[in-house]
Amino acid sequence: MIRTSVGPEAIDPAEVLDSIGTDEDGAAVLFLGIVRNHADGRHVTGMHYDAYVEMAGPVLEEIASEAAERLGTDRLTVVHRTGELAIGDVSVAIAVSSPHRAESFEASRFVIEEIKKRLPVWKKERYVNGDAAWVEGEIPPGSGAVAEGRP
Amino acid sequence: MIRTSVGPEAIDPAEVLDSIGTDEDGAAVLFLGIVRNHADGRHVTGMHYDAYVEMAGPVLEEIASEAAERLGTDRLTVVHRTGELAIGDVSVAIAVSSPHRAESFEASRFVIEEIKKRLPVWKKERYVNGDAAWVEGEIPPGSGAVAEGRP
Amino acid sequence: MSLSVNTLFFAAYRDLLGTASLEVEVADGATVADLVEALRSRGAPFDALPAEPAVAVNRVYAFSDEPLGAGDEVAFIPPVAGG
Amino acid sequence: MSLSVNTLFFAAYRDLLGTASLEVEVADGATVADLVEALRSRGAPFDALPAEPAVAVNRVYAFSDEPLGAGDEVAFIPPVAGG
Repeated sequence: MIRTSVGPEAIDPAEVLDSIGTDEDGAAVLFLGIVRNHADGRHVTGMHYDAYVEMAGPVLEEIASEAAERLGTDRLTVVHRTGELAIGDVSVAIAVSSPHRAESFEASRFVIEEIKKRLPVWKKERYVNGDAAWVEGEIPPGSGAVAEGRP
Repeated sequence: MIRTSVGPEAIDPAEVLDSIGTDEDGAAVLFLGIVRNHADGRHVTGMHYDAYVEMAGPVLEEIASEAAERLGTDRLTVVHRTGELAIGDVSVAIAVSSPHRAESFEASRFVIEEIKKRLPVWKKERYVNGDAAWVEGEIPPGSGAVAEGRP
Repeated sequence: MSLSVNTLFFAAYRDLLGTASLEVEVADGATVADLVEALRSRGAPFDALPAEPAVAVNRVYAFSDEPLGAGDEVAFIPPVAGG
Repeated sequence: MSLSVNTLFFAAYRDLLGTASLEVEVADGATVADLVEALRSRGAPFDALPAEPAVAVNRVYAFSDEPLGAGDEVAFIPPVAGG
């Protein structure tokens, strides 16, 4: 079963891990994104995650479904947190299991790369001196300027 | 700190995960190898892991150290279980954290691939009909027939 | 004839405009590009929005030539940075 | 002159021979290959061991031309299947 959620509740990695796995699965991969204390050489003291929650939910479901279809497993849970996070807090958790290991590794990697490309979520870093700045992001595909090669 | 162990104690994934991570790390990957209920189309009911423990310990340390050196992180824990395992039991757990995600994914993948190539561990599958068979393995490099291209 | 759409602003765009949402009137048949132009022509701080920002119409990413309908939810999406 | 080494057998090799270890005498200057040949020449079930098995000498993988010393631990390593 594919499970996704976007919200302010703290993420419990053990709980996310427990949500996947069947008797047919010989491999599981858990990926955690964690708030770290540095970025581009600056000391970071915390992070605020903003999200377009009404859209981020469906986009995260879409990403998870694409991963499931590509890699042939539906044992996949993806949770993305919003709000005020401290250093060491988990911002995103991706758990996947599959009969063989390659699919779990690839599904996990696919989901985090796609999150970074197109999940409508933003983060503001807070620095030691009290400054804060939105982290530079990526322009999501399929939006904005009309693409030359668009179907 | 690099931690490795080979032994009969049950593996607690949450504990392995808790052993890594520092304030500088923005990513963590946990890989679990799990006993699954099928292999090559046969229904498997359990697995016995045999190990040359006195050698497997140092080889696992060596693998972990190589991963740490290649990927530039020393937050790495690898645990391999031995003895009698049931379906769903964790046979191997690899946890790694690093500032950025690529290194955690690659270190984790490197460790499991190298375990399969050279850790002196063997497994015997038990089948529904009571049969059991050693799983076909890989010939470790640097052993046996003298290689043409050996230095 | 005109129609009304509900625009949403997130993250840096919300900070820029000092608002999270705005009801905007556009001409019948207007596209996303027309809406962006209408907003930018209001002057500061709206003119600091990109000429071709990423947008989502009714929670789906849309190109700038997407036609708008009455009551559409049009979100201005700064470059995303999840994970 | 001869020397004694301690051979170890794991997994399928242990099942084959019905033993996990064996003290073996080999000639001074003998290599891994000589030890393997000495064992295989004992006949069944030893002759079912591969002619060039993977081995570890004192817990380090070794090629078949590795010379042996008194008291060496020589493990016969079936293809490994960890993970």
